[in-house]
Amino acid sequence: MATVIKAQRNPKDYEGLKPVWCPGCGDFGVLNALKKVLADLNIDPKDIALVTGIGCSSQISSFLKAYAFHGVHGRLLPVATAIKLMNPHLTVIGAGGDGDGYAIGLSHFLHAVRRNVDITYIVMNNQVYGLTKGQASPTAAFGFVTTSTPQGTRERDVDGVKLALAAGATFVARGFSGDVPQLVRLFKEALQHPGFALVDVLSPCVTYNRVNTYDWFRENILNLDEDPEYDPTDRVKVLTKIMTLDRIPTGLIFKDPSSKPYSRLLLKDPDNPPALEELRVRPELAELQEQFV
Amino acid sequence: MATVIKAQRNPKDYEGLKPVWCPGCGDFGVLNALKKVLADLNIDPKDIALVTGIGCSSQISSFLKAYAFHGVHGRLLPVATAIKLMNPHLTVIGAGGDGDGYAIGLSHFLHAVRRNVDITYIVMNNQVYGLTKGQASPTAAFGFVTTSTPQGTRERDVDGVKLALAAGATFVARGFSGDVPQLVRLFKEALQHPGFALVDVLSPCVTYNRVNTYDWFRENILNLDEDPEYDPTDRVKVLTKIMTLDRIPTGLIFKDPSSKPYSRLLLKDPDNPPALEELRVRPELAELQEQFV
Amino acid sequence: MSEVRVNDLSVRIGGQAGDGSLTTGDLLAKALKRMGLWVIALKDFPSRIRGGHTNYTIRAKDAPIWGPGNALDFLLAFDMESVEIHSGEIQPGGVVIYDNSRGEQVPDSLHAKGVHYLGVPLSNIARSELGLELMKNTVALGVLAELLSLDDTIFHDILASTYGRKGPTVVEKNKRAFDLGRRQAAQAPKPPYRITGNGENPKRLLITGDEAIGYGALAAGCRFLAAYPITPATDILEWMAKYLPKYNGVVIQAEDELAAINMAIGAAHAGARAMTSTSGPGFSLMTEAMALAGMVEVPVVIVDCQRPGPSTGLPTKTEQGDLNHAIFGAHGDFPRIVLSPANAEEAFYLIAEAFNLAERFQCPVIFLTEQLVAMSKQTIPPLDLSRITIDRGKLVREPVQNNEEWPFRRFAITEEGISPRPIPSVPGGMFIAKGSEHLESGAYSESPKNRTLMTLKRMRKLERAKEAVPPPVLTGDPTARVGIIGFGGTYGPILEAMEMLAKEGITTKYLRLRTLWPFPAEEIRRFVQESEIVFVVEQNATGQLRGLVERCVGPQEKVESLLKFDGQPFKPLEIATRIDALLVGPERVPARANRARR
Amino acid sequence: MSEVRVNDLSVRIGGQAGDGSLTTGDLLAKALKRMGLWVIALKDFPSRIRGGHTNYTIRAKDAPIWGPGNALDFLLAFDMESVEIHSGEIQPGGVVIYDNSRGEQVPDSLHAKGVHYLGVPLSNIARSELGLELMKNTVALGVLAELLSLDDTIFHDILASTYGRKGPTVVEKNKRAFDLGRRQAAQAPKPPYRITGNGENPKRLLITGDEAIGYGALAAGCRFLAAYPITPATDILEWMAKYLPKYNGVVIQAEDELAAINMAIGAAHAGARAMTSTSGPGFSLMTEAMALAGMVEVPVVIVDCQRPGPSTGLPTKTEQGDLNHAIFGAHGDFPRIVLSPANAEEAFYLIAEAFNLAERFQCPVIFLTEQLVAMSKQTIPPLDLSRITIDRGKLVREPVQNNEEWPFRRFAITEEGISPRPIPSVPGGMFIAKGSEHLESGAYSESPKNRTLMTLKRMRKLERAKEAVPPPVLTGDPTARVGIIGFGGTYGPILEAMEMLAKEGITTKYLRLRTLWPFPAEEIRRFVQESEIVFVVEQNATGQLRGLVERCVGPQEKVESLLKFDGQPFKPLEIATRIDALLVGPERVPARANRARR
Ligand SMILES: Cc1ncc(C[n+]2csc(CCOP(=O)(O)OP(=O)(O)O)c2C)c(N)n1
Ligand SMILES: Cc1ncc(C[n+]2csc(CCOP(=O)(O)OP(=O)(O)O)c2C)c(N)n1
Ligand code: SF4
Ligand code: SF4
Ligand SMILES: [Mg+2]
Ligand SMILES: [Mg+2]
Repeated sequence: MATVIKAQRNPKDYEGLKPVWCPGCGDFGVLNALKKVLADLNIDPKDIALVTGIGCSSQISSFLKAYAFHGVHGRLLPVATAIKLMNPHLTVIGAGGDGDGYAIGLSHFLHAVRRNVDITYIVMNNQVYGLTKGQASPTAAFGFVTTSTPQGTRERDVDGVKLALAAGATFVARGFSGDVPQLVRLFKEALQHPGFALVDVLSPCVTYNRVNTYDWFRENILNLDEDPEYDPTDRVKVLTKIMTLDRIPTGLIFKDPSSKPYSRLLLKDPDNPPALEELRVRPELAELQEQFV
Repeated sequence: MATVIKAQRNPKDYEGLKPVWCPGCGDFGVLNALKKVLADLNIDPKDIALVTGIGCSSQISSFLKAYAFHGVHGRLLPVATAIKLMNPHLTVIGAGGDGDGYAIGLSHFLHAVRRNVDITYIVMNNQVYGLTKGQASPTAAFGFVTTSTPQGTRERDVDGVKLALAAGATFVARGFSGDVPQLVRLFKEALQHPGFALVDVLSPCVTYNRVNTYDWFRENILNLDEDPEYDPTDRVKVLTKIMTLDRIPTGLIFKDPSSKPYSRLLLKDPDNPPALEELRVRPELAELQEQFV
Repeated sequence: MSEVRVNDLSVRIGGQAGDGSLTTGDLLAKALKRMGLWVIALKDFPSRIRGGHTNYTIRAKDAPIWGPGNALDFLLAFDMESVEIHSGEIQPGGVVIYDNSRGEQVPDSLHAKGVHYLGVPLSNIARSELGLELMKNTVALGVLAELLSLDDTIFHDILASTYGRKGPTVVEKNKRAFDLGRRQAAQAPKPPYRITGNGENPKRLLITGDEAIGYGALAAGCRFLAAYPITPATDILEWMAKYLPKYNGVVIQAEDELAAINMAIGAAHAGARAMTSTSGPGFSLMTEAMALAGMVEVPVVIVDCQRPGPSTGLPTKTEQGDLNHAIFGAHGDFPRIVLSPANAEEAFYLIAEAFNLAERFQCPVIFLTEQLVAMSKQTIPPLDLSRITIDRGKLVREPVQNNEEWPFRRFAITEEGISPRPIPSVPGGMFIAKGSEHLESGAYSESPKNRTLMTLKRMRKLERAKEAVPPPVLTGDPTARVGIIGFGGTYGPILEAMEMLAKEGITTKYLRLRTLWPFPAEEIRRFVQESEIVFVVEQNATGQLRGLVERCVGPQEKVESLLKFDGQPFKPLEIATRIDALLVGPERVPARANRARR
Repeated sequence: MSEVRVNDLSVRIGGQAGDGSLTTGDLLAKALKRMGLWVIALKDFPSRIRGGHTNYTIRAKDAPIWGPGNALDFLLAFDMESVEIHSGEIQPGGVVIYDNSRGEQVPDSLHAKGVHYLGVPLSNIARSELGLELMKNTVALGVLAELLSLDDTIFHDILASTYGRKGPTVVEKNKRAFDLGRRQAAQAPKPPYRITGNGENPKRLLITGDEAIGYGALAAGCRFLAAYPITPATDILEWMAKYLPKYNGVVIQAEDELAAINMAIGAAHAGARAMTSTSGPGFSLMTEAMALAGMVEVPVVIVDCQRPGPSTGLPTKTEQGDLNHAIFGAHGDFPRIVLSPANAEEAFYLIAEAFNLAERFQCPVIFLTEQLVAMSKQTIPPLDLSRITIDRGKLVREPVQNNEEWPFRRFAITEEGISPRPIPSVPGGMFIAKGSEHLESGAYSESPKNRTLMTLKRMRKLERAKEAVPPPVLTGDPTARVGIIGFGGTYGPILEAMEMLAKEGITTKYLRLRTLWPFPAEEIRRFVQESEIVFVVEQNATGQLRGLVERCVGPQEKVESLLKFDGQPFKPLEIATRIDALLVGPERVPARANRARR
């Protein structure tokens, strides 16, 4: 197909509809970083499949120019997985909220990890359900008070990063919307990783979360990228480290250099995407009848 | 209610319908151990709520005498959670297969862990879907060949034990159907734990799994109960240990002595179970109207 | 239309989400209600947090109302977009009050005939005189009060009670804002309205359907709610989260709707009255477990607050498009009961009845409501808790005598199809609650004969339920030639349309279904037979209720669909006009000949 | 009944699950098929692995057959339980062969009139002469062959090809077992049967519906299947897992059915033909995503192999109880197409057409079949791949010209409701596939006007689809007074019942629906109108198809439900008898007066 390849793209080339997020919402940081990375990697918007769930964060699929799929709550990963398998040429990005990914979508998340499907999954983690006006999400701390938990939640918070590591993830990172340059680095590495890449992004909800604010995060995060000693390739050490921290680790947390992507494992001819096949009825298939004779 | 309390019960008192499992199925070990423990703890069958999903293993709810609930595939934990909350006097046991718990039910499993609801959850882990005739379950090793994976699975196996630990579980154990005495010890401790207790049981499917046999397990497990040095109360050390083992750990893997059960956290008056309340319309509720005037 | 309009007033407040128009609206609604009027406050907000146009319509009348009026009398516009969008709906004699702080002007093209445009520098006043732009809301309230010559006292009282917990300074500031607004409007010509109320204030409530459902459930002894947040059902979860724990109940925000309904089933199995609440997408996710409840005969109440579908649809708007799913969704045959309330008042009593029906017939009860009813604040008479009864059906809480047998025959095949239901911990009652086909004991069975008998047993419950469920309500002149059939929140608009038609000499009758399943086939048949033309009024695209009617009477030329599926509730006029259009001649009889055969 | 029965034979093999009767049955079925007969092999197995009674029925006839016969001719019983359960079904002249290795005897109480009982020490022979008890199966086969005077050659050939890969010793052993069986039966009296076949063996296939669906999908270009194991649909997953990867396709065993359908939707969105397959419980779980596919207009094929519900029901038995859900399940209104094949042969061609319809109308297509069709091995003529066509509808694979605009108007409101569908990577085609209500571009919109137009656009597709979907098939005498309506696997039993009735002088006609939605209302109306009595034959408890018929014609005295919901397929006689019972007089006309009004 004849496409005009621009020499180098810039973030403007990925501009979608005007975001309707609250001013100051952390998700702006994700959007901006993503546009920058896609431009840096010079990926044609038409070759991007951006798949989102439901939530404030998931609206990002309208704000970035790409082939967008805005599906149902919690099921973006199955959709994204299949898109990648049917067309490995595409850059497939899944993006959604912490409710979307760690509550209703938790099972799909860990099964996508198991499959090590070569997509990037961005979770905009704000400890609340933004779109439904501020109920506690699974990452809200024990005791967090919201309209649905007036006495404070009575459930321990889950950490997507730890779960991903325990489930055998090959790429795990965490960013912070208040640090876009780091996000750019993390997204870039995630997009280039040959396997499933989780980037959990601490992305404050300025409207419904008055506890986990930008300032609160600044005080409570520990940027592992700044630690020259830190070795992100040893799963056990990594897990030990982050389980013992009293702060929230950010940065490139873990990366398995030997990762093999699912699409290559599954497809007989990954270079000829099934999605692009010119379908016709193949007469030779008639031979398969022999087994029934 | 006037019930005749027997001095001491014995396993026969819990005998249910005749099991229809294949001769030699690992699930017999679980059933026998469970009957023994319940007798040892002298729990009246009427005070047991046994909740199961769907699968060979889940049929256990017919083979043990109790108040049984045989629900749908993968959703036994939500059912069990609510039963416990509405009647904390009951001993609530959830039991099912690895497909039930770690495939379709994975999300509920980890959310039950987060809630630390005071029930015991037994997973009969045979690496296959027994009832549907032998497809790979999520605990099947990479490459495992079955009818649904003729080229071998292309997904890493998940380990419920690791995930539970990463999700903050307060009690994690693993047994082996070939070692009933150990199962008895583990079940006993699990049933007495004031919180969510996972017992993953290696329970061979003699019909569809020709790889992970009794003998195979005997060669591949490491019984931590036999290690006097092992400290099951330090989550990080535990996780480090089991992540580095080249064998499958069994025994009491982890226990948080400070665990507080969910039912006590949620119910205002846990000693008066809502399920047993004599319902009547309370006139004082009329006062709540004031807020709408 | 220059005569003075008495006691029927529609005020819309428009602005950007987060502008505070909801608060203003609530204050106004409360004030009008306290004056003794019947008020409804309708939210029309975007499904996103900021930067979207939102509006709130307050309607007040000296008679009960349950939906929007035909036109607006006042528009309070915090931005020009609001004027643009809503100007066309203002009727002659009405007023548009707009913020002209930045010199905004209403362009001539938007000027509607007979409408008065009043620019007030609302934000400027709020900022300069009160130091807080958000106070423009209260200023605007003052403007309104002045134009309508409303009394200060009630407003001052309400400001005091609303802002009381923020301290006396805030209260005082708000009173000042209100007075400033009044003063601003003192010179403007008074529009032709008279709002008096009837002076009485019989402690009426201003309550949403969601709140009424939560409250009614609590009153009926519900002790367990598991739900996942979703508009427009979230308010049930939030209301109950606040109150249920006080009564030793539990509210769980589940990880998803699959968990929510399975939890509710577990709680009900344990012996508590249990419920789950959701909207379309979540309701679809509950499908499998609904069938489970049908099979294990667990009494569970499922509230579905409908919004436009399919899929995510329009999360904050209204529709009645889940009717088919409520009745026919899920694999296999099992009994279920589907109820639907007309408004918040009925929701309160009907949800209580839902628990009785669930326990009497040991099956899932689906409580079908819709955004209009669920989220609008409605004025209702005080609720009478003594009208609620509790009937737990064949629940067994005492030890089962002479029963050493195990398993207990929980699914005994009885004549009426209902069997004794012991709960865990009852001696002698142990059984297997099995989701597969089972014998009377709950033990699995593949016997064809047993399968047949068990299926018939379950379905027989529905036959019995037919006599126990709330029958349809007939309103209007029973001898009228023109009939209307509807359910749920079309109630208010239909009643008003009937009044409008009556004024034109067209008498109508209206059959309102409170029970959608088992379907009141006999009543429908009779009603259709006794009408010359029947309008099936519903808010969906395919005429789902009409489809049910056709099962009873077949496709008939005289049955007309009156559909609306744009996310907005019906206006009375829309219904009246469309009915009127199909009647001809001085006698206003059905224009059969003119209508094409479907 | 002592005349010789020619070429219609039913043999049942009964024993404990795991006894090996499936293998024996398969060998016998193959042999009979190779003789030129039409064979169907029906599994009736328990939903557990061991220790449950299981049986396998092989029926062979010299004409096409798609269901069980009315009675059994032979019973091969590996245990006494089998004799107990099935003895009553053997017709006079038939034979029960039972294993009497441990001295078992058939009690007198079980002896049926005219049935011959033949004890053979099957296990003993197998153990002592062949050293392997499991070989009793092949011994039994020899007994059967001898009693029916069947030729050795075909059996020896089949044993060789079946056991070939286990080595020549195993083959030889099996041949010996067969011969031993023959010898054992040599003295027994020959029962009154003649099995000849027509000598021809035109390469007919012995194939299950599941296999045919997998094969047909592959042939139609399906490149993606995501599914979760569930009886009776698992065989589709397993067949495709074997073959799809060879054609650069992918089969994923998903973590659950929610994932499975969302994966299929993703694959279809990407541009591949994609499918998911399941049964009742999984189908219910797919409800939410089905609505998503409707809203984003993604062509996805959903196969539902029905089994008795609700909930887990009877996992290994047959039923047609998901019809309502297929048509009315899920929240909100959206277009969908529901197809149902009569047998494996039609399944092959119809599934291929399902992909065309899905892509032409850009909506979910539900392929409704049932355990009887899905899991029975059926003899069908060779499949003709040239009958399959591929029509991808408005798929856009070429760069969109002159389109720098973004988003592309993927949901353009067209007259027919269908819009161009570019796939990711097509230049200029980028759009937002949105599950909420949207503009033509896919951008979110709450505009009431747009909502109305978009809903109508989507629903218009269904109007168009009406002309494209496979119309009902009319069989029998079009002028007959007695009509039958049915769908799916009741096909075979109905055809045979019609033959039986014809023999008694009752002519009938039969309208078989291949498309259940959009419902063929006009055809139904005409058919009912032109019949004096109409039987709606279906396998569920509430008459789901009848309900649809009533939507078209209203409740009519002349429409009768003929239901079966015990998990077993209809026998021709059951249908014939129940029809016969409602006809009276020498003319066999509908006994209207005798029937009570429903
Ligand atoms: C099945 C289903 N359940 C519930 C909802 C309602 N809902 C919309 S967004 C949302 C949660 C949003 O939280 P999160 O995923 O954290 O995203 P955020 O808005 O915080 O970015 C919910 C529950 C839905 N759309 N679908
Ligand atoms: C929703 C749903 N999907 C699929 C099935 C079919 N099914 C029955 S049991 C089972 C898996 C059993 O595996 P596991 O949970 O490991 O139990 P096991 O039989 O191995 O003990 C499946 C997929 C079902 N009953 N319900
Ligand atoms: S509500 Fe929170 S998450 Fe949603 S847009 Fe506003 S700030 Fe962002
Ligand atoms: S199939 Fe496997 S898991 Fe099932 S009963 Fe037999 S041995 Fe046990
Ligand atoms: Mg969030
Ligand atoms: Mg298993």
